[in-house]
Amino acid sequence: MKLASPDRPLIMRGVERTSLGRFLLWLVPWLALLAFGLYGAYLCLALGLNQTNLDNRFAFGLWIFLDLAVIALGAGAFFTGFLLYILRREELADLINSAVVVGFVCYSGAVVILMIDVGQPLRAWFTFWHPNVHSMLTEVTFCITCYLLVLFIEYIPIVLRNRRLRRIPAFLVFEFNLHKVMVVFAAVGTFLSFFHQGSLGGLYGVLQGRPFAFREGFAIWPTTFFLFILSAIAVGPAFLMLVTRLAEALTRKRLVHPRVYTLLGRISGWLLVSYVLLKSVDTLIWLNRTAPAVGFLGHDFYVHAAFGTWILFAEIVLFGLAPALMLLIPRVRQGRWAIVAALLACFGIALNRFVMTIQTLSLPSLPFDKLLLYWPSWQEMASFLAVIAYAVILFSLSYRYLPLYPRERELQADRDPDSVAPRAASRTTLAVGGAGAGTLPTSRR
Amino acid sequence: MSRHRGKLMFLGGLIAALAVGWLGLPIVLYETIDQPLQFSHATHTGDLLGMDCEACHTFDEAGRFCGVPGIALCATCHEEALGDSPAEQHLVEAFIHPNLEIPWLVYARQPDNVFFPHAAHTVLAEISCERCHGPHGHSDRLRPYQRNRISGYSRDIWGSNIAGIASAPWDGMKMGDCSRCHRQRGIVESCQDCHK
Amino acid sequence: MLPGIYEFQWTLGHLIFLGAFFTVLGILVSVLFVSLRKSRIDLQGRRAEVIRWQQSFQQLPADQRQCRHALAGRTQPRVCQRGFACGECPFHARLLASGTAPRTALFGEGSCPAGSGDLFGFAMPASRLYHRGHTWVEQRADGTLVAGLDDLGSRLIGAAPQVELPAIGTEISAQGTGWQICRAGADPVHVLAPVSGTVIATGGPEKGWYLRLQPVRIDAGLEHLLHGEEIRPWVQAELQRLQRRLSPECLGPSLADGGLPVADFPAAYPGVDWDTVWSETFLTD
Amino acid sequence: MSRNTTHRVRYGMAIDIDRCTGCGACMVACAVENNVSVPPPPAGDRKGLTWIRVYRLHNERPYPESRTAYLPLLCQHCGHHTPCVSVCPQHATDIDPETGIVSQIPERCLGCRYCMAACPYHARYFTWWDPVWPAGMEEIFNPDVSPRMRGVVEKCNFCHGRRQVALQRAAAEGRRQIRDDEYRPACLEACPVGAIHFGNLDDPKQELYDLVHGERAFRLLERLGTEPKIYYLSSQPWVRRLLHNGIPASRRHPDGGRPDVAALRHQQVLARDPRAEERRRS
Repeated sequence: MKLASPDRPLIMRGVERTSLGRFLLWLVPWLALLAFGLYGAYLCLALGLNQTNLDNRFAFGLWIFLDLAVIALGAGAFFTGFLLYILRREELADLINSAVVVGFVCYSGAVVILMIDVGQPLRAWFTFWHPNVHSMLTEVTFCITCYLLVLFIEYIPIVLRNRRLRRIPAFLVFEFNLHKVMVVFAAVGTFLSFFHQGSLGGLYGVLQGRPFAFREGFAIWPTTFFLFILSAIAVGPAFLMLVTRLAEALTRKRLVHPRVYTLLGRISGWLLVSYVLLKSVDTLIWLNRTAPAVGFLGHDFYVHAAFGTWILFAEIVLFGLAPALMLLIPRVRQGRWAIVAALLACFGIALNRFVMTIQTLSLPSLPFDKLLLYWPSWQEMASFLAVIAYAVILFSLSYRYLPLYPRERELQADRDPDSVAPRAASRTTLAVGGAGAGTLPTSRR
Repeated sequence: MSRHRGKLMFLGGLIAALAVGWLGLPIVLYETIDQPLQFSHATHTGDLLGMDCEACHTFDEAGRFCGVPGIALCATCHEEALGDSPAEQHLVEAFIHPNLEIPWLVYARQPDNVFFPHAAHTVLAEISCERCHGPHGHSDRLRPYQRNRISGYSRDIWGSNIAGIASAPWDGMKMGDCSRCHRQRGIVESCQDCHK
Repeated sequence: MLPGIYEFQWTLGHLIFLGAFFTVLGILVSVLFVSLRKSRIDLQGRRAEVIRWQQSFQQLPADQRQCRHALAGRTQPRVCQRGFACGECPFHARLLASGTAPRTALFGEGSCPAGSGDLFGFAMPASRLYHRGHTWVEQRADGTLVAGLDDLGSRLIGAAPQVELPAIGTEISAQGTGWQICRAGADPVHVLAPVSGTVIATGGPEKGWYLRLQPVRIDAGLEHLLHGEEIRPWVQAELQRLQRRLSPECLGPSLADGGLPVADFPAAYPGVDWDTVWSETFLTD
Repeated sequence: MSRNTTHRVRYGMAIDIDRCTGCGACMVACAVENNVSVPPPPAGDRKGLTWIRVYRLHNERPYPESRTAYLPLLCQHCGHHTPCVSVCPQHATDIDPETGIVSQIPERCLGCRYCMAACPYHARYFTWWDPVWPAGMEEIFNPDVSPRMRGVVEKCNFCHGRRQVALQRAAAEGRRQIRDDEYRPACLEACPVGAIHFGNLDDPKQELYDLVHGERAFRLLERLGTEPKIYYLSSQPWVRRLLHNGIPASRRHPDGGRPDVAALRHQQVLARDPRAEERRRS
């Protein structure tokens, strides 16, 4: 018998996983990073936020920026769910499980960081008990909490599909029934995500005191509300593409059918194009109407060398239009450049969140002020690295023990991805027939 | 019997959980401390002396409520024991003669961030003391003081009921209790009306 | 948050916002509750085995889900969508009606001695009915059924397995777990029960591990089993698959010399992921 | 019934920049009055607690044209779409409809600092450290102001504790209203040059009314349309140019159409270089 890993009985049948030793070796640096980050987070919680380089002027910093970016990247979870369960794009069944896990780690990580970021985490429930329904942050808090619950529920069936857990009839049956109603969770998740992604945009869009971020809009929602939703669903699929490609590269295996990438690329491309278009219109309206109405010319926002007009160009053209067009060209989106395009798009969304949070706060608001600068402390960076380590660890564990890519076994059995039918006998050089049994071992009569 | 076993077990568990919550939790949550001295309001306010609340619980010249009176006020009558009650004996020997203030545990002490102007309620709105303090002024003895082990506040703030449901108008002195009365009286509130 | 709590106001904003929140929460909780309740009903109705088979079937590679008629060459390649429940399959019924496929033959009593019915060196007598999970069924004169592991299956499990047969009186259902085989150092393999019935007797190792079953219905429940001319192409396809598993790169010369297959495959091929081979062979997880 | 605990007022301030010497007495008085804790040295310039803070303004010209002025900056108690109040997720800050004072209730505050991001005046402060005072200073705490804990936001509330005490004294005397002279913030009292004026902005009988409607008055970032209730007074052109660009208070352009970008650009050029116009004419 092949010397199997001790955890082999926990791993799905028919798929290859590296040995337990190598897997643990892979986890070690991430666990170390997690421990280091947890120490940083502990310092912030125990000694207070003086451990950070945040201050009265720069009240939001690295954490809020990365939270917004991570939540935008995690949008792939709800959007894939929406496409699969509501719009019935069955191809995406290949990767819905991994999308759920990606969404779960992104959102739970962001929530953990938020809990460190606030000065009084034990009062987090106040927002639920005494909500100010006019605040965008209230909407964000309610929606993200509910959506995290949805993601958790969506994660349950994936966990219960573990080979060992499936043996327990109660788990098997619960997983089966939960999966049958997944469409409800997908719909609720879509509704919630729509609002909190938007509210995260509204968070800054409503700041009348910050003309750089302030936008007019419809009803109570500034235009950033809608732009954040659009950008999140545009880049969510691109991020999933990146994660899956990365997983394929690390495991040296094909995990999803190539047509999934084509579909993700097409969706991402079209949404990105519409986002860039609307973002440009919004920027023009802001520069020519919204900002001048409160006495600012577009020029005023871009006089500082660090935040010159190049950042606007980079955000809209380099990391917006360029990847969008790349993903729209079929040849490009099927080739290797699709990864570059997805990377650019993800970077673009992070840059957008950076501009909305960090740049907004660093531009002086008082007429006699200078540009404000801020550099995160190691505690801030470490806490966030802990989230990344947590994400990698949870994803690795899920990949190893849970059916993250349901078609992996099929694609592995048949290296030719375009054919799922049994391989033609001609490729088996030794046909089975007559009395013999091909290359099967025989003993002399 | 076996058909109903699940239901019975559920019912039993429910009752046990409720008992723990309603009876056990208050014991764990509150510590009970006896007052340093037994004081009978009834003796002072009743037919015998007929003092009113303001005789001891006064306002200063700035309208500030002075709370529980100091030992000097007690000494005006109790320089030496007037009767033969052991409590009075204790007062004279332990506090008046050595001139020590009595470390009273104030049932109605609010958290530090609460600003409660007595004058606005008793003088302007003409609300009786009993409305918030109950028949305390006619009580014969001081009940034990119960302190919340977590917050350190008196149990009277939350009220005697663990669920926080008031059985009498003076049972509970939470923000919601203040606010309910204010709303009934049409008083527009902002946070800083009562918070400092 | 709730009416009566400080700062709750009956304004439109509060009603819309909190209404949406409680609706969402209500939907989540009630859907979760409904699935928990359905799970309980399924467990009580002993549907766990049916659900397990449905899921195992979906997870099988497509070539393991080929229709029996496609294997027999009666039709184009076709993936079964019904978990091999041929009795419920309209396509199967159509083929039977048109005479393209023969009905399940009535078969005589008495088991075949080992070694007879040689098929590629495996003892697979044509007088038996075969389940796709490598079990066979024979009907006895008294109407009871006997079920056992077929020769190919036994050799793939190899020598000296530990077998856990169900206790007498257990009701087993077709495609549910029939019995468990465990080879030292490996995860136990669930062998699918070929037919439904109540276990009335079992046979130990000396008699080759079999179950004697009182069928649920005397006349039915056998349509899904392979028989007659279907057996040969099925075994051939199974051997092809096996061959790919055992030597994926197809290196080395063939020993197509009429030798007999070894009795213990795992011992002969230690480098193979037997766990997977078993799951594919016995259609189980 | 007794809706009129107080009469409706709109408290505001006028601060005379031309009088301010930058002595900082207001900052000290404020800290003492409001039991403001003293952060440890690493706090530096941007992590401190200064409910009122005096900024130094400079015209950035060489001697002899060099000019300096001082700007005491405190919570501006914005009256319209108050940026901080509208964003707080849990009503930890509100604007009192009776007085127009923007309050902050630290016990309700989560410490999310969204209000700080929203405030363009940087008038809100976060308690980065556990509050500490020089030894023995707790003994002389102001009993009318509750000290704050770590991890919450605090800010100027026009010495609201003083108003409560004044109201209490009035109540004891049977009055529902306080007289104008009964309530004055600590910074005003401490100012040695009388640069700070306080009162009801809606009362034409008060001196404040004339000051804020005078030609010397303007408000900081008035163009954002948040209707701050702190007015600044100055006759110095460079101060007025630096702090006030003359854009009308309404956020939108008066005729509702597109803002006149060309006019705005011209104004900005003037603000940066007042002599540009003369040069252009000549």
